[in-house]
Amino acid sequence: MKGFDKRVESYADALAGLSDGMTVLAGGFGLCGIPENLIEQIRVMGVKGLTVVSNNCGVDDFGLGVLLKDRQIRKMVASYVGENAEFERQLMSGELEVELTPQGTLAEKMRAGGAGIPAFFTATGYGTPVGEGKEVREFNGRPHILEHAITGDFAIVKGWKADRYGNVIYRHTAQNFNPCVAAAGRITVVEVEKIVEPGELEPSQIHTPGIYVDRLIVGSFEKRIEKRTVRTAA
Amino acid sequence: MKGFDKRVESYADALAGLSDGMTVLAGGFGLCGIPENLIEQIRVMGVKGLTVVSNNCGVDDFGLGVLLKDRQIRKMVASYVGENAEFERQLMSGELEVELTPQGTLAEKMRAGGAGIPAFFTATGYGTPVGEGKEVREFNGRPHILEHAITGDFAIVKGWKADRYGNVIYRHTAQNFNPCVAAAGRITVVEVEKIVEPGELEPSQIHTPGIYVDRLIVGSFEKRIEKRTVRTAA
Amino acid sequence: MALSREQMAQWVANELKDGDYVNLGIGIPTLVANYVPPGIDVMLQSENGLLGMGAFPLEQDIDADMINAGKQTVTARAGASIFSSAESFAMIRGGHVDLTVLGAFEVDVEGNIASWMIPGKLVKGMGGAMDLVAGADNIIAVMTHASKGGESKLLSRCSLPLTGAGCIRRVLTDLAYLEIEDGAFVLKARAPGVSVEEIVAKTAGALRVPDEVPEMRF
Amino acid sequence: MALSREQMAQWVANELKDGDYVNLGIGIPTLVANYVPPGIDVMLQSENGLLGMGAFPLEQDIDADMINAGKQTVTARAGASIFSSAESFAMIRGGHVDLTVLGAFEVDVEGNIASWMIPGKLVKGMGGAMDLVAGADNIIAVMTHASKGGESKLLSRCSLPLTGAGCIRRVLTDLAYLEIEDGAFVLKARAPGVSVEEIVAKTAGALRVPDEVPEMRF
Repeated sequence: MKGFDKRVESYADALAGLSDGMTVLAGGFGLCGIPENLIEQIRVMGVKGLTVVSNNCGVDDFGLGVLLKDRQIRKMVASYVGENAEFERQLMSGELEVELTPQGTLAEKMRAGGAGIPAFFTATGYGTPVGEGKEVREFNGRPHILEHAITGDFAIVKGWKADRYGNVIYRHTAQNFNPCVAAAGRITVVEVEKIVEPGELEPSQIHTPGIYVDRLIVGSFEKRIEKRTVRTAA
Repeated sequence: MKGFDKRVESYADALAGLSDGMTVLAGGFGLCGIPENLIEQIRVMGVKGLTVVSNNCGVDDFGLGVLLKDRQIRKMVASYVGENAEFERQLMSGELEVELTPQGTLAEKMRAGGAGIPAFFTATGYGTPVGEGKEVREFNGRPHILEHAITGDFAIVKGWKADRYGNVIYRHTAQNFNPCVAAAGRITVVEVEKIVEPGELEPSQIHTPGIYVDRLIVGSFEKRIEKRTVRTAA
Repeated sequence: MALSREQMAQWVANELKDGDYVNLGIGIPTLVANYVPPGIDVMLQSENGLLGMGAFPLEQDIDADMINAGKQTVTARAGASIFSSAESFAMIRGGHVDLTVLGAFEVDVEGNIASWMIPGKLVKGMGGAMDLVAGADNIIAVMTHASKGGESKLLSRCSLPLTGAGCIRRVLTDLAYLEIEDGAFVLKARAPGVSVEEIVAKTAGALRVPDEVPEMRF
Repeated sequence: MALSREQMAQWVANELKDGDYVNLGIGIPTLVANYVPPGIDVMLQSENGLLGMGAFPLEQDIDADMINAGKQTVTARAGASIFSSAESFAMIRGGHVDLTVLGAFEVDVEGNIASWMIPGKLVKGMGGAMDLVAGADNIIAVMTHASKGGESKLLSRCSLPLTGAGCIRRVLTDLAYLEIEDGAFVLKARAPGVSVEEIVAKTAGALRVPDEVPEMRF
């Protein structure tokens, strides 16, 4: 009886079934809280033609940027894609399709995908290029646009601690998009820094309940810092 | 400088400004996690003609039931209103207007109200009395109905611990509707069992961030149990 | 002979798969938890915000802040998580719950279900039932096949206000297990000692009877 | 003389009220945090999921898991909370943030703002700007009044793709503070030593000039 033990043996097992043309949702904000090793595994697998939904697209040599370099991504859905020269090149050359989505709308689209809400109205993006071609309706005297949910074939998530049941907590601002992504994957794969014993996580303090998690693995993380800003002791 | 100190001195202060005809959102599920003392304060104030949005309506002599008895409630929006004889009487006699709303739709309507989503589509209630008169649209081959957000003039919430900044955590299943309600009030009032020192609550473990909370007070709670079920030691 | 409440629960329990997340409604569905087969672990979802409902507490462990959707005092099992009502129904509405078992007054050949309201009688509300039937992919409606007066509850069209439209594909009654396909009930199994003729007589909606209708075993 | 970046930040800081939750965009808005007046406490919201952004960390306290929306390493102050992106934008979209300060390329008399895209130049994305302008009740757009070539950025109609429509009512430039009312900019204050004539000359959109236009003080 495996029951609710979500642990898998290897990164190959973690992403078994991922194939060309699939949609992958990825957690993280900039390089913070990104599923580093799952991204690397996608690189190793060499799957192509992916649609990737993630707030950002990494940097040239780290995070999702490595999948761009290997031309594994056909389409990117993101709110901000700076800090990436290869990205620029592929976008300008038309090799890469990009759907820019406001950050909050992106988070809400995935939250809706996980929550079985197929579409919702938001004021965000009305009157802008984002609103073009979308249904407009007035609520409380203000125009809103209709936005649709996003779900993915795979969701790749970076957690801090988890138990074998797949209950996950995130550390500090490495939480960001991860819980939204976790809920919206058909197959949700979480990599964490540490797997703790059942009972160690207080039930009411779990960020992502195990029901959303299909596979769980422990990794080690570089956690690259994009902008190192410090103060000096006063 | 009061800054972010949300504490008020008395229950009178906590509900100052609540007046006849207002909409009040109340947390709790059955009698679990209900804002007992804030409800009692509404009774004491004697405001009338309230619209109350709450999953349940208490029992005859406890919780929101006491406001029914005093005929302070004009309209009730809830998913389940059993266990209450006075409720039955007023409903049958037409004294009380009731808008029955599916439990998940009720939670989502308040979540939407707090999140600035004016309306969303859901499959829940399609083809039932709940769906009557509502816009129907098909998504993924399945009919959905359009549901609108709920917000309130006041939200009354029961938390466990809070800090003076209004950051709140809930205990066990006394969480239930409380975070949804807290986010959807124009004025959100939280009563808790304990106010802890700043820094005692881990930032990433806070259920309701202080930005949603306007007033905070410590109360003592009866915590009546509706259905006492036990097992005997094996 | 018609199935007892316990046998109905036992039959449903045999449908459970290891690792299933399950929501059990009030009544017979609740009893299912008592018959989970050995070697199978399931996690019970309680829509007030508890995934991993455990046993009732010992007297000394009763906690007013730990209840289930039936408002009974309960405990949380290993691996449990607790969350808001919005999150709980995100889980349900989003189709993450593998199996929902709930009672019904009527079901019909279109997969409609009526389970919450009898006009003229007092209406207490639908609670989470409408969300559950709209959200779970896999629902088993558990009910008596006919009223005490012998009137069928398996209809060509529900007469009571619906809980959900077109969402039921599996029905367990005290007489039979049926699936709904292409506008008809399909008789898949019968209760021990119950004849196909009795089931046919007590099924008002279109019914397809295969050549072989196995008898349930307990 | 035109305001310096620091003076612009300082002016905005004086608009802060004790207990405000504030979102500061990249650039000059970020500097506002340095000029919060004494006796005033504000809580900074960073849209990646941090309410209560503190100072930059000491070298030895740098933590890759603690960043702000500009991807800078930061700390959390007393009273901070940390949450998901969905929750963060629920807060923003739901109008719970009291004040949003952000840069702009152009604003116009209808309250439209363009701040994220210059066609022909590489588009890096709108990030959270569209959500912020649509969500906050109170927004201050901070910008230079005219381009280096002298072309006004306060227009009758934005020429660049919009970030938000009809959402800006307050604009601080290096020359003036203006409010947008009934399809016109209203000149509320001018930078020290800047003449009304210069502001008129550099404002392309309809401009109403009251009899008295106070000079800002620093």
